[in-house]
Amino acid sequence: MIVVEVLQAVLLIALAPLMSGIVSKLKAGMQNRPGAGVLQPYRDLYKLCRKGRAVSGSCSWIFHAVPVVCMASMLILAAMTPFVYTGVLAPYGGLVTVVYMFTMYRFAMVLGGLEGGSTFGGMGSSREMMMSVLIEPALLLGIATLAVLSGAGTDMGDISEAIATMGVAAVGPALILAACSFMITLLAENARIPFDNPTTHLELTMVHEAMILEYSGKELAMMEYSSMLRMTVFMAMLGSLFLPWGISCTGEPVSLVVSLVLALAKMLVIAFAMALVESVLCKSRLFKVPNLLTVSFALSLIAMISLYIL
Amino acid sequence: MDQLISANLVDLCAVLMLLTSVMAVATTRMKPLITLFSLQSVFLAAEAFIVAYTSGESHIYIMCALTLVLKVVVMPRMLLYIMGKIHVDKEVDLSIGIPGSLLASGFMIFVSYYIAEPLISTMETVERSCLAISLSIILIGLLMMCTRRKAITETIGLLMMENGLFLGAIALSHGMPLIVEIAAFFDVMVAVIIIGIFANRINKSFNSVDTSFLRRLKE
Amino acid sequence: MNADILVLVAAMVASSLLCIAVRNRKAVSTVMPACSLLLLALCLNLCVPVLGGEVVDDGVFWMDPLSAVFMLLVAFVGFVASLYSRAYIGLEAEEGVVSRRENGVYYSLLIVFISVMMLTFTVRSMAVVWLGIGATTLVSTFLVGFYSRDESTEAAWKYIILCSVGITIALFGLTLVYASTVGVIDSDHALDWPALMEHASELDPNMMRMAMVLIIVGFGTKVGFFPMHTWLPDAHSQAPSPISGLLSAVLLNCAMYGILRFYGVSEVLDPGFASTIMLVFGFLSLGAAAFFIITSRDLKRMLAYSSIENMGLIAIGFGIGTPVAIAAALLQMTAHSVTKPILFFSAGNVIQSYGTREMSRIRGVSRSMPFTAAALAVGTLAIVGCPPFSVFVGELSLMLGALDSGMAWAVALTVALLAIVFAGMARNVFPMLSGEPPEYARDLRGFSRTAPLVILIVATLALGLFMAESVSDWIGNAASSVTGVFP
Amino acid sequence: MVGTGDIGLDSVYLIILFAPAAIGMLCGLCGRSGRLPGILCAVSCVAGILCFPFHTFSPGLSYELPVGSYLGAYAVSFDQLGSIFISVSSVVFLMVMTHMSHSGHGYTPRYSGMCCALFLAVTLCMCADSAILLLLAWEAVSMVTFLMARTDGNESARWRFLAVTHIGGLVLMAVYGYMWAATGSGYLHDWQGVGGIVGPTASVIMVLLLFIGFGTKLGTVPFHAWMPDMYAASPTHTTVLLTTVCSNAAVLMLFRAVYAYVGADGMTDAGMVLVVLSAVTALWGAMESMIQTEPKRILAYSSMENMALVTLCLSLGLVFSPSSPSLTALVILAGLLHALNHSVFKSLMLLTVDSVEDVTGERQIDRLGGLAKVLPALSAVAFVGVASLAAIPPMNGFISEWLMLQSLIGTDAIASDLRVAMPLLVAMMGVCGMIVATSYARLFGFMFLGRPRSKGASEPRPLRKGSIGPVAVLAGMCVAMGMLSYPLMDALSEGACAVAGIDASYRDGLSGSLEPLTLGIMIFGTIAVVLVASRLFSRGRTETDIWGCGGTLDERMQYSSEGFSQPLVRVFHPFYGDTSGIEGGRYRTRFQEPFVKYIYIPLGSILLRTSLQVKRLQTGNIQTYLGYILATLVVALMAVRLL
Repeated sequence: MIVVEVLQAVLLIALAPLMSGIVSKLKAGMQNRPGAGVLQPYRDLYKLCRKGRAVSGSCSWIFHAVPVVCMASMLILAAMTPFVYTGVLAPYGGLVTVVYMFTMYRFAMVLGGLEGGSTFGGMGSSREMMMSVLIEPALLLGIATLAVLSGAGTDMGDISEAIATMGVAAVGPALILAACSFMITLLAENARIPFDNPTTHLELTMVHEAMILEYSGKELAMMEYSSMLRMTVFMAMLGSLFLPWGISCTGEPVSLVVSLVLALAKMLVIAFAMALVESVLCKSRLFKVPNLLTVSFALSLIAMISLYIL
Repeated sequence: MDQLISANLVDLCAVLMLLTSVMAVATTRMKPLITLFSLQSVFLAAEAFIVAYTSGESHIYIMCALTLVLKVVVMPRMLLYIMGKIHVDKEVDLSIGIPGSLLASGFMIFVSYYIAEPLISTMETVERSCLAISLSIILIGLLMMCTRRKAITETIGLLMMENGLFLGAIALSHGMPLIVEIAAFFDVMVAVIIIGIFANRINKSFNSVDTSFLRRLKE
Repeated sequence: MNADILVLVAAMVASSLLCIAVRNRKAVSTVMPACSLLLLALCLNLCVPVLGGEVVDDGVFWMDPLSAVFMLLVAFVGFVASLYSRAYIGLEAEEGVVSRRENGVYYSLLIVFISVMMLTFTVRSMAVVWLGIGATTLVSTFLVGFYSRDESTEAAWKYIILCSVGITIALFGLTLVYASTVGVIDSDHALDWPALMEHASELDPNMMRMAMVLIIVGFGTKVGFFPMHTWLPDAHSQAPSPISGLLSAVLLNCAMYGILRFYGVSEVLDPGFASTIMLVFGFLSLGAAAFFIITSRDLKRMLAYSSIENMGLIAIGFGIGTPVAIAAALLQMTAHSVTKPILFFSAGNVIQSYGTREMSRIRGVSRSMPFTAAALAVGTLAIVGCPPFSVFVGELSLMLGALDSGMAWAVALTVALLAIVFAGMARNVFPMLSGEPPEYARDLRGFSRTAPLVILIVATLALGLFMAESVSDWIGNAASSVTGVFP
Repeated sequence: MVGTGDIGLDSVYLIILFAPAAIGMLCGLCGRSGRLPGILCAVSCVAGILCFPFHTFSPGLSYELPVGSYLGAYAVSFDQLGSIFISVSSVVFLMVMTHMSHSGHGYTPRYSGMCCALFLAVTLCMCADSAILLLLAWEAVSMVTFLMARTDGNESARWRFLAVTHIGGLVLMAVYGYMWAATGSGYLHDWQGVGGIVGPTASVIMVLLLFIGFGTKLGTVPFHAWMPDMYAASPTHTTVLLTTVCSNAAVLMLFRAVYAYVGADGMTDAGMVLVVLSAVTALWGAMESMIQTEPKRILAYSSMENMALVTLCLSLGLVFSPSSPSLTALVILAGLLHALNHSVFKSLMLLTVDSVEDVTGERQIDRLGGLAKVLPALSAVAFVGVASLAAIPPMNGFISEWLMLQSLIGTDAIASDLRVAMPLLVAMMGVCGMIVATSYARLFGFMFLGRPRSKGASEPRPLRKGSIGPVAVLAGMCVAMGMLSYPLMDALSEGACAVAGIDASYRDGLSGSLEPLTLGIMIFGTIAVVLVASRLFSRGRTETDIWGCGGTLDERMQYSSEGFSQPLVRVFHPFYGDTSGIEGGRYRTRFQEPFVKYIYIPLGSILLRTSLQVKRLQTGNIQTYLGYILATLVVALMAVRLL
């Protein structure tokens, strides 16, 4: 089944810019703009890769290592996430490791922000860390909820399979609440409105963009790509862990095809939801963000406790 | 003398000693104080004589003689000599007034009787009530030391405590082994000499033997 | 008559006479430590068999392991203090603070003081023990008031008055003990301690109870139990430092010895009575001393409070009253006797160098006098019970003793108070070591300044770290002779 | 010297382990050279490293000194757990010694001698078999670290340290004394199951006191007040040894005392209390570490956090113990492993900080920066260090945190009240982990990244020769203990279970699988692949200035460290109790530790006030004194009469 696992990882990796493009397109549609094509991110990345780099003289090896580490961590995550098939290429350590891989990505990016030596980099890093401190418990609790709900430990494939086989029985307050919490986490983690604006370059509101401000050329491409991949992985996780029905557990060709179609449909739905949120809400003030994140935390806490109480 | 009379005499002497103590507490002049002390010592000697006579223990006679010589003759003279040498005021300073002192000594007597009561009930000797009295004299002596400000009066208080102690020793146990008594007297002597010397030195350094000036060493 | 004791007594008399006879300032300061070394040697010769269990029992004298422990401590600390006096008084004499005559008086009094203390432990009759304790007060008064300063006179005055009152009260207690033996023991031997012990259970219990209260309060005044301790900080702070060390390390023990003998009798007759009183006074002393220490300003006064604290600990040990705890208390006493002089002697060095006892004015000792600073630090750590010094072992075995008899509350209270003591000592002593020394501070060196400290530090370390089987047996023997005639 | 086991090899080993350090200690005290004690200590360290191999080769090594103290003999014995701890601690110790010999501090013979003494004390703590030796060694650890902490201007901190640890030592004395009295034996191997003898209430109290007693050294709130100042002001090598090997010893002793002697039965409630205490400590340590501006203070609070995680694990073990042995084994393993890991990465970080201080002469992170460019090697090892601290896979810090989370998630398997508390603990772990990650990102970022903020940082002296070596070894260990953790975990768990009497494998408690080696290879492989692939797109590269919105930025226009932590400080404002305002033309935020403010200062003033009140008794008036005697006499006589 290794072939399927590899293909699934490759698919995820290849789809990442597309998902980003789809979200942008949907958003544009909702805002009555024509918007760029869904393939625009591919073109952007290609363009960046072909460009030369402008690098500050004060930068050290860390500056160049950061994009590599970011990208590598996201590639590994892509290999860890079940998408169409519950088996994964790199099942090492399960969800807990996934969380720590996200930490690795974030840590590298924060260091990259600090390395720039500008005012913005530090600001972005600082804000990013503040948000992640508040995101982290919700994320961990969401995972713990899944692990307990499915009773299948912390390996993502196992959870996905367990919940898929439980069928409707799994749909309870715990799962729903945890999914909502995860959705908020997804928005926060991926620098979406209302937490951050992925397209802004207005200094005072930047978070994610501020950190990668000093990057250019292929390094910027790597950073951009990793963040697209991060979003895609999150979407895939939401799809295959919280709504895993239809995912292929056996790896038979027919089920794989069904699973692929369903998975893409789920992704589209999630993308639509994201675009909707981004169009309806506006970016909130930085110090309002904790309130929203606390909501996410509370949701996942209730989800977890409801498992024991209900 | 028959048993009853001797018992009465013993009690009488003891009570007289207590009386002198109480009077000493109420005395405000130095010379009468010393006189009271020698009077008390006389009663102590008398007591010793009676007990010695009754019990036939000859060593108590020695004690009696010692008391007469040391406490009735030598000690008061020495105190007067020190007084003369260091020019002590004739007045005795009290830190609490006479009524207060008397009340306190009354309390001490009460306490002594209360404390001694269970002991007395089991005793068979004739001198039972002497225990309470000697304890009162000790406590009153201590009380005197607490209330008097002058070095000499403190010494007299200490000596009165000793008197009470010997009253107890004679009455309760017909005098402890002689060596103890002699030793105790010796100790008292030496103590008085030292106190005398120091009182002298204190006088030199502090211009008065009022010990309440000795308050430099404190926290 | 036991030849060893007679030799010892003869040596005491001879050395006292010798020290009085020698007029030369330098000579007497050498002769006297030599004499006390001789006394130490004779004492060892006498005590070691006794500690092993050979009781000396003849006529006037009686020595069992308990008295041997006390006596050895006196001889040892006495020797060390004499040696240190050579340096301390020697410097004062050189500077003209102490005249030639005073110098002679000092050494004569010192040897008499040591001798009297040692004699106190050799005798059979408790009346004579009482006399000895009284005599130590008299002799040491002159040593406390050695300097003709106002403060010294005041301290000596308070010392003699309060202690005289104390021993008078104790004598009344003795009288009551005597009264309670009427009809039980032949009156000539009524206060002989072996006889008392033998007939302990036949004594009049009511009388003994009252007697015990009087004895503990009376002798307790001299031991330094709170609240009768009031003379102690004054006397310790005003006496010359070698004398302070001696007072704290062994004089207090003398009075404790007086209590202990009757304590043993009372515990046989009326178990739990005397020990409860001891426990109460122990905790009162420990607690009060802890609070006195925290905000002390005067170095030697603080050390005096620390003595009160240690006496409190020892009393707690006797208050617990089990054999383990009594042994622990004796060990603690030994440890205190060996450790406290370190502090007083190094404090003496500091005071002579800085010319003040105010701790806030003493700074930078570790720069100006490194050895003294080290000794002071070691002594402080040792006295508050840091391992590997002997007080640690003493305190730990005390706790073990308390736990053994189920008194966990006592351990909790002790630990809390010891913590306060530690904080207080550390807060006061250690700032003195650091900082910038004033220009007038000089280092004082010399054999007789260093040797006593080294000897004491080695002793406290050795007692703490290693103890040969025989030595622990000695302490065990001494402990068992507290509550019973040995053997 | 004669061993109690077979004579030859065991005795030789013990001599090699202890004798050089003992001789070194004496040399340090008397000698004039600092080198000789250092070398001797290194010899002992090497022997210490070989402890675990030697133990596998010849288990059951024990020895008793022929001369004992009043309170019993001096005996040592080595078990598997102890020898692993000794081995790991010795590696750290050796690296610290090596670094020290190459650092510019010019350590005196005394200091080197102290190192020898510390090695002896710590090793004896870990292998003592008699209570008296254990207590002696434990107090010796405090004493020696206290002496080693001596620097100018450090007095109050080290005295506070000594006072707090001495008080902890007193508490431990009481607890060990209690067990001693209960068993009647001074040998620790006789103490197995003393909890059964003393009864449940006493056991619970003992366990609580043990956590408090060792907590004073490990920095459990509110006993952590000495830590930051002590860490910041002491010589770095003292700090390293204090926070690594000494903490290891404390953890090991705590573990043995709680699990082997008292036993974990019936400790659920006490365990819950301790869990809460540890969690609070961890959070507090993390939060405080984020606002400090001196590297050593940051690391001090981080030690507090890490040690709190260890005690959290050990107290969770108490909760799990009745229902699930395998989970207990797992959580204990997580704790012990974390202690060992911590000693490696914390020493790595502190030594790096020392080098940075040495080359720049700066102690404030706000005056550093840009060192990665001039000191790439140092920045690389430091990066490994912060990665471990921040629990980034596949470093060793990640492994132990992974185990902790696994055990928490596994709680579901047992039916206990903890299940409801578990989500909160998971959340705590999450918050804590991210705050410390923030803190380390800040530490690393402000030391090594950006542009230099002071002259010292822009023109650092060259790194001292040889000082990078030991740090690199430690960095290697961070990676190795991460990637090759299974053998270590197996051995450690076996040893721990033997001590605690748990008959289960920790692997049964795992609810997920982890292959650190594969994961590590995959991570490094992917990075390599990405790196190579990115080379393919090598286009031109132009040197520019940093983008400054059209102007030029000077180095003070970077984000400040205070600003960096500001958002989180605002979020957690109620806990920090910070006050902000304009001071001397600068906007500053001041922090005062609430524990100091609300516990220590009031407590101190209560003591002082009581003391002043008590001192009024000593009036100086002899009549008052006589009055005391009279009153005491009357009261005592009346009391006796009445009772």
